Amino acid sequence: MSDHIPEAGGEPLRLRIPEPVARPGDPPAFRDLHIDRAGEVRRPPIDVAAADIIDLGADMIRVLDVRGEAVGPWAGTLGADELRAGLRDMLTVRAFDARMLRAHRQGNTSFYMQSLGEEAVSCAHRRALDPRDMCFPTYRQQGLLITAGYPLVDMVNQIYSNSHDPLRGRQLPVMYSSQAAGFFSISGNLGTQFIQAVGWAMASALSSDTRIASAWIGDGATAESDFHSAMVFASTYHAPVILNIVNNQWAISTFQGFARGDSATFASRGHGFGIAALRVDGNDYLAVHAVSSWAAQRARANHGPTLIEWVTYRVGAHSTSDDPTAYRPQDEPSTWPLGDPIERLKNHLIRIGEWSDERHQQCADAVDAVVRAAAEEAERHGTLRSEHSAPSSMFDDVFASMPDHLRRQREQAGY
Amino acid sequence: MSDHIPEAGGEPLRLRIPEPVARPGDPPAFRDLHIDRAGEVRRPPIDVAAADIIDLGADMIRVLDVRGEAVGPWAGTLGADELRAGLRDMLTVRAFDARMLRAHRQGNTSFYMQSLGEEAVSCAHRRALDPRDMCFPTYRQQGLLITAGYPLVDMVNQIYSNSHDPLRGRQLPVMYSSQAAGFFSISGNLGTQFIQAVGWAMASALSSDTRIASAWIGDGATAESDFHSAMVFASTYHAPVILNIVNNQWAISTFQGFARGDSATFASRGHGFGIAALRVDGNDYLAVHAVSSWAAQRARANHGPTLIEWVTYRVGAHSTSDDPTAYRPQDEPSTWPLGDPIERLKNHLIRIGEWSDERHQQCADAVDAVVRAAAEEAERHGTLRSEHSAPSSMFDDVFASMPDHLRRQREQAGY
Amino acid sequence: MVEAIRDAHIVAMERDEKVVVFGQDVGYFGGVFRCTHGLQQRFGKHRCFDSPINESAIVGAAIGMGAYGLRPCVEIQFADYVYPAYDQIVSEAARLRHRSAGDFTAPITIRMPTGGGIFGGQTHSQSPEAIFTHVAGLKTVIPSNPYDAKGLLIASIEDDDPVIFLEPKRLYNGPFDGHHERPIVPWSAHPLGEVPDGHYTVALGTARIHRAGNDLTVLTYGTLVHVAQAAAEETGIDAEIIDLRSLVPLDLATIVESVRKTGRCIVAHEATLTSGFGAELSALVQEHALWSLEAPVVRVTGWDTPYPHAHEWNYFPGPARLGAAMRATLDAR
Amino acid sequence: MVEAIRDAHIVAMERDEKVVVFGQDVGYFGGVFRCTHGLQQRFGKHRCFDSPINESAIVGAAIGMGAYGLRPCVEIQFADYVYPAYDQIVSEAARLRHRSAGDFTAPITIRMPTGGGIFGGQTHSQSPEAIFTHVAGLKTVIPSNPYDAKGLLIASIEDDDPVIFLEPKRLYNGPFDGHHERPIVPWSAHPLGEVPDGHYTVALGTARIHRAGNDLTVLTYGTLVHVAQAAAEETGIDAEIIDLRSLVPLDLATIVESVRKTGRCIVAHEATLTSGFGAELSALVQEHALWSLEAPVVRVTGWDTPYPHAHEWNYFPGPARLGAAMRATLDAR
Ligand SMILES: Cc1ncc(C[n+]2csc(CCOP(=O)(O)OP(=O)(O)O)c2C)c(N)n1
Ligand SMILES: Cc1ncc(C[n+]2csc(CCOP(=O)(O)OP(=O)(O)O)c2C)c(N)n1
Ligand SMILES: [Mg+2]
Ligand SMILES: [Mg+2]
Repeated sequence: MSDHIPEAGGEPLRLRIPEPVARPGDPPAFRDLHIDRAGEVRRPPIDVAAADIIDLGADMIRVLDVRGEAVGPWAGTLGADELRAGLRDMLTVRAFDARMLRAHRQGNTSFYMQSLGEEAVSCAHRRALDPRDMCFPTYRQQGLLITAGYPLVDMVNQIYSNSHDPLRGRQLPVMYSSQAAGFFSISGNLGTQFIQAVGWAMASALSSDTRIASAWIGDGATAESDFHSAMVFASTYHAPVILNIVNNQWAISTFQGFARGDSATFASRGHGFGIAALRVDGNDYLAVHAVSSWAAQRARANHGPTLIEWVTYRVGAHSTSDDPTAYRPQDEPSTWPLGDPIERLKNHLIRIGEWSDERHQQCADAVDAVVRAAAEEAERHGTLRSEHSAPSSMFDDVFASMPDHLRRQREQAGY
Repeated sequence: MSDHIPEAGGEPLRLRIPEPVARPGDPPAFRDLHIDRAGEVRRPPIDVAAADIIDLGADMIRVLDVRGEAVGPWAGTLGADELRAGLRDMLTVRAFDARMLRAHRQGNTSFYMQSLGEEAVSCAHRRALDPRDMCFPTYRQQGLLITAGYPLVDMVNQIYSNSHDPLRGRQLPVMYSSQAAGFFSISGNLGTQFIQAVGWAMASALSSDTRIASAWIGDGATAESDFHSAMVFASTYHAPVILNIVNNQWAISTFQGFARGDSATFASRGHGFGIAALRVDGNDYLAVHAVSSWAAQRARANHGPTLIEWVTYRVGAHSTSDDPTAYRPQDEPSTWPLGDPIERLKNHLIRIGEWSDERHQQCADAVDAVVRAAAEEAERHGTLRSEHSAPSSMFDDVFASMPDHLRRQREQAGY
Repeated sequence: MVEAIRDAHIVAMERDEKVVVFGQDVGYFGGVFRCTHGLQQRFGKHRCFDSPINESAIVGAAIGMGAYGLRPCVEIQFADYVYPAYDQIVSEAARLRHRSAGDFTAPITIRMPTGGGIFGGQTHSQSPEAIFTHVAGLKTVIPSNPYDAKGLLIASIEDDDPVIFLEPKRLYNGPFDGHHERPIVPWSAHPLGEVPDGHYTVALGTARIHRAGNDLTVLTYGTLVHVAQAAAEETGIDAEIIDLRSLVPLDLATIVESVRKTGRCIVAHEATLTSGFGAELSALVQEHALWSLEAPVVRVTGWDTPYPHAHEWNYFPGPARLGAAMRATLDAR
Repeated sequence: MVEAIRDAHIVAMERDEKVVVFGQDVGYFGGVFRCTHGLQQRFGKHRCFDSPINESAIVGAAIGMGAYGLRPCVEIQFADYVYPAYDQIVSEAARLRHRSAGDFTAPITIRMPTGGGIFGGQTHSQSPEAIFTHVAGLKTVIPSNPYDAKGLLIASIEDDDPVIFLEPKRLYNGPFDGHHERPIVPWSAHPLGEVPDGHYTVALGTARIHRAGNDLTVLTYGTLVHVAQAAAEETGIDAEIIDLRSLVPLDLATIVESVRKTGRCIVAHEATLTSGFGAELSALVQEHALWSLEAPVVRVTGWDTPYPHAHEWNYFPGPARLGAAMRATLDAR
C-alpha cells in the first residue's frame, strides 16, 4: 500500500467527554434546550409520512402559553371535566409520591422512586389510550397506573411487600404489574420492555385485534440496545405501538448528553427508521394528551409506530438511594424552563374560568386524604418490617407447575 | 378511567411483513433504489456539521457517469497510476475469490465467502486510509487485506487451515486477522466489531495518537444491537472512526427491507445521533475513494465520526453453503443498476486514455498467475484435508499463559 | 431430524393458531437448515415470517407476543448467536411469571442448532446448555433423534413456560456416532428415525434409557448418545446409556436408579468441561448415590478451549475417548 | 472494601497510564457504590469517565481499547445488568487471543457488585459467576475482604486476559456474616480490613485458608466466607474454610489437600443451585478425592428461584442453614 498514503498525522486526536452546562457550584443553565412558542408547531394528519415531519423531531409541540391559554393546532382535545380529572390524577400521583417517601423514611419500605415534576407525561398519556391498550412502563410511570384507576392500596401493598402484596413480596418496591390496568410487569433491567411492547403490538396486529401498545423508556436508557431492537422491529413490521422517551434530563448522575450524544434530539432517532417522531413539552398536560391521542389514532388506523420525546425534568432524586446535589446545582430544578405540570394545568383551568385556588386546595386535600387512607389500609396488612406473604410462596410461579427439584428445595427450606 | 376513552376499535390492526420487489419467477426490479446522476451531489467541507448535510444521507454520491467520465465535486482524488493500482487490487480480489471457490469445490477448504461485485468498496476505502489505521471488518472485506498488501499465500494458508495457517487452524476460513495489515480479527458473530472499532478509535484519541479506525457492517447486521452501541458511543465521545455500512441488498435470503424497515436509508440512521452520514455508489471506485478520504480527513482533524452507506450488490451466493436462486430472481444480479465496479473503472481508464482492453487482459492474466502461485504455494503446506498445525496448539492462547486445568486437559488429550 | 422438527411445527401450528414462528431466514426461505421449510407457504406470512438480524429483538418480541397471549416459537440461527439474547432470556422470559405473580407469562420456545462436527469453527459449534440450566424459570431440552425431536418440540411449544430447545445439528441428517471418517448414515435406517404422523408429545423431564446395561451408566444427551452407543459396542462394555432429553426439568429418579444399579457413572457432553452441565450431573450423582459409587464419576467433554476448526475431531469427545473412559471407569478400584 | 477497591484503581492508574476506567456514573459522581470516587478529579476526564447506559457497548468499547493497547477497567453497575454484555464477553473478550493466535488481545477487567442482602430484589442481588466460569478464556475472581479486594483487583488489571471481577456488595461496608438482624460491623474492626498502602497483588488462582480445621472442608467465596465462619463458631465444628478467591483459575491443589484431610466437604454459594459453580466444585472434589470422602459433598446455596425481595433472608444461605448442613455432614454415615 505504501506509496498511496493520503494525508495522515498532523494534529493529535482528542476524545470529547461530554459535560453538562452546570455542575454543583455553577449557576444552573439550560441554554442548550430548544423551546418553541406554544401553538407554533403544526399538527399533521395522522396518516402523514414520517419523512414529511422531520421538523417535528426538532421542534417542541406546546399548547399552553405563558398566560395559561391553550393555543394552536394541538389545542382542544379535552373539555374542562377532563382537564379537572387530569389535574386530580396528577395531584394524586404527587401526593402518593410524597407519602411513600415518608413511608420510606419510616422504614415501611426498602426503596421508593418518585416522579416529581413529570406527572403530566404519564397521566395525560394514559387518558389518551383505550383501557385495553397495554403500557410497558419503566419505574417512573406510576401516573399510568393511578390514572388507569388501579387501587392505590394495592400499590402500597406492593411497596410495603406486605401480606396483601399482589406480587407476593417478590419485587422491589414500585415494580408493579397489572394486566387488568394495562400495565406490564416492570423489570429492573433498563430497556427490556421497549422491544417487548413492540412484540405485544405485533401480536395484537397479527391477531387482527384493535389494541395498541405503548412503550416507555428514559433518556438514559435509550442508549441500551433494546431501544434499537424496538426501533428496528417497529419500523420493519409497522407495529401499532407508541414509543415514548421520557427525557427528564438526567440518568442518575449522568446528564442527557451522554445518551443523546452529538446534538441531535432523542426524537430524531426515529428518522433513520422512517418512524414518525415528535418532540413535545412534557410538562404541558394538554400537549401530552393531544400528541398521545394523535399517535394512538395513527397506530390504530394502521399507520404504524410513533416515537415521542417528552421533554421534562426529574425534579427529585433518582431514587431514595440518591442525592442529586452531588452532581447538579442544588437550584437547578427551580430554574427548569418548562415549569411545573400541575401549576400549569391549574393556571389554565383558572384562566378559562373552570377552577380556583380554593377548589384546587380542596382537591389537593381530598386527594391527600384518599392517599393517606390507602396507605393506612395497606399498613394494616403489614410493611416490609412486619407481615409478608408466606416465604414458601417464593417457590411458586417459577414455573407454571412446580418441578420435582423445586419441590425438594421447598421441603429442604422447611415449608 | 372508564369514561375518558377516546376513539378505539374500528378497523382491525394489520401487521406488515416486508416483501422484496421480486422473488424467483418474477422479473427482477430495483424500482425502490434512489440513484442520483454522477457529479450531482455536493461535497461539503470536512468540518461540516452533521445537521447541515442531512440531504447526503438520502442522495447518492457518484463520480463516474454513464460515459465513464469522472465528474462533479467528488472527482479528482486519484491519478492514473493510483487508478490502475486500484483496478489491479480489484482484479486480484476477484481472481482470488474465483480460485478459492474452486478450492472449496476441490475440498481444500470447508467454506468460502466471495465478495463478487463489491470489490470497489473495500479496495478503494483501504487506499484512502493510512497503513497504521485499523479496520474492523466483516467476512466480506478481503479487499481491505489484499489492498493492504497482506500476503495472498497467508490468506490461503488460513483458508486451508494448513500447517502454515497464521491462525493455527482455529478459525473458520476467511476469518483472517492481521494487526500488521490493520485488519482486526474477524468474528463469526455479526456486528460485534462495530463498537470495538469505536473503542479502538477512542483509545487512539485518548492516547493523542493520529490513527483512526474504520468499522464495517452489512446491511442485515445493522439490525444487531452492536450497531446501536457503536452509534451511541461514537456520537457521545466524538470518536475518530468511519462507520461503514455495506448495503449489498441481501442478508442471506432476507432482502434489505427487513433491516432497513420503513423507507429511510441506512445512512439516515446517523441523523438521530448527530453523526455525519453519506450514501454512496459503492460500485464507483472513484466515489468510494473520494468519500472515504473525506471521512478519514474529517476523523483525523477531530471532527468526529462519519457513517457511510455503500450501495452495492452481492452478486454471488452468500457463502459456499448458500444458493440464492431459492429466494431471488436468477437474473437479478445482471439487472443491478450500478453495474460492475471493475468494468466501470476499466472503462473510465480507457476513456481517459490510460488503459486498453489489451492491457486489461494482461493485467488480469498477471493477477491470475499471482493468485495461482499463492494457492499452489499454500497447498504445499497442506489443506484442510491434510496437514495442520499441531492439535495441541488448540490449548495455546486460551490464556496468555496456560493455567493448570488446561495443562491437565492437554495431557489427557495425549499431547 | 430436520423433517421431524418441521413436522412438529406443522402439527403445533395446525392445532393452535396462536403458534407463530419467526427468525432469521425462516420465512420465505425456510431456514438455513430447512427446519421451517414451507411453513410460510402453508400458513401464510403472518404465522411464519422472516425477522431482522437481532437475536435479542427476536426473543424480546416473542416475550411481548407471549404476554399478549400468543405462543411464539422462534429460531436462533446458531446456538453460538444466542448470547445477544441472553438478557431477554434470563432477565425477562425466565422471570416474568414469577415477578408478576402469574399476571404475565412467556410461553415461548427458542430453538437453536447446537454442537459441532460440521467444521463450523468456534462460532458455529458451541453447546451453551449450561448457561440456561443455571437460570431459574427456564426449561432446557435437547433431543437425540427424530422421534423425540418431534415429541419434545410439540411439548415445548405447548408448555406454558419458556423452553430452550437445542437441536444437535450434527444429528439433523443422521445418527452421527462420532466416526466422522465413515460415510453418513441416514435416519431412515434407524428405528428412532421413524416419526409417527400427527400429534404426540414426549413429556419434558423424562429421560429415555437408550441402551440398558449393567456395567456402568452413561449420562448424556444429544449427539453423544450415539457416540456412547458406539463406544459401548466397540469396547464391549455393557453400558446403560441414559438419554436425558430434558436437562431442566431433569429425570433424577432414572439417573439415580441406574447408578445405584451399575455403581459407575460417566457423564458426557460436547460443551466445555468447567461448569458444564456435566458438573451438575456429577454433583447430583454423588449427592444421591455416593455409597453406590465404585469409581469416581468421570466427565468426558469438550476441552476448555474454543471449539477449533481444523482440529474439531481432536476437540470432539468421540467414541475413542469415551471408550477409554469407560474402560478406565470399569478398571477403577 | 469500597476504599480498598478505590485504592486499587489509584495504584493501577498511577503505575500504568494505559489503565482507563469508565462505566455508568463512575466519572464525575464516582460510582453508585463510590468505588471510583475521586478518580476523575485525580486523573482527569480522559482516564476516568462516565458512559452511556449500555453494558454491551461498555464491554465492546473496552475490548477495542484493549486491542489498541490500553488496559480498561470498567464497571457494570450491578452484576444483574451484565447480561446485555454477555455476547461481547463470551464471543469476543474471551475468544480474541485464541482466534487471532495472539495477534490481538483483550486485557480488560470487568468489575461488578454481586450478591444480595441489601433488599435489592431480583435485579440487584444476583450472583452470576457460573455463566462466566463455563467460558474458556475468562478468569473469574471474587474477593471476600478488603485486603484481597485490593490485591486481586490490581492483579486483575495487570493480567493480560479478560477478568470478571465480582464484588460482593454486602461486604462493601463490613464483614457481613449472614446475621442480618445484628448491627453492621465495620471492616475497621476486622484484621482483613487492614489494607497496605501502595502496590501489592494477590495472585489469581490462589485460594486462601480462611480458617484451618479438621472436621470438614467448606469451599466457598465472597460473602459466604464470613457466613461459614459464623456457622463454624456457632456449631463449634472445626471446619476448614477455604476462600477460593479465584474460581478460574482455581486452586485445586489446596481444595484436594483439605478434603483429603477432613474427608467431608460442603460447598456454599449464594447463586442458584442448579449448574452453579458449586456443581463444578462438587464434581472436582469427587473426581480427585472420592476415596477420602466420608460423606457426600453437600451444596448449600440460594434456591433455584429468582432472588426475592421481602423474603431475601429465606433465600440467603445463612449461618443457620450452613450450620445445619455442617452438622448433617458430620453425622453422615
Ligand atoms: C440494564 C441496566 N443497567 C443499569 C441499570 C441501573 N440504572 C437504574 S436507573 C438508571 C438510570 C436511568 O436513567 P433514565 O433512563 O434517564 O431514566 P430516569 O431514571 O431518568 O427516569 C440506571 C443506570 C439498570 N437498572 N439496568
Ligand atoms: C449474531 C449473529 N447472528 C446471525 C448470524 C448468521 N449470519 C451470518 S451472515 C448473515 C447475514 C448477514 O447479512 P449482511 O449483514 O447484509 O452481510 P452480507 O452477508 O450481505 O455481506 C447471518 C444472518 C451470525 N453470523 N451472527
Ligand atoms: Mg432520565
Ligand atoms: Mg448484505
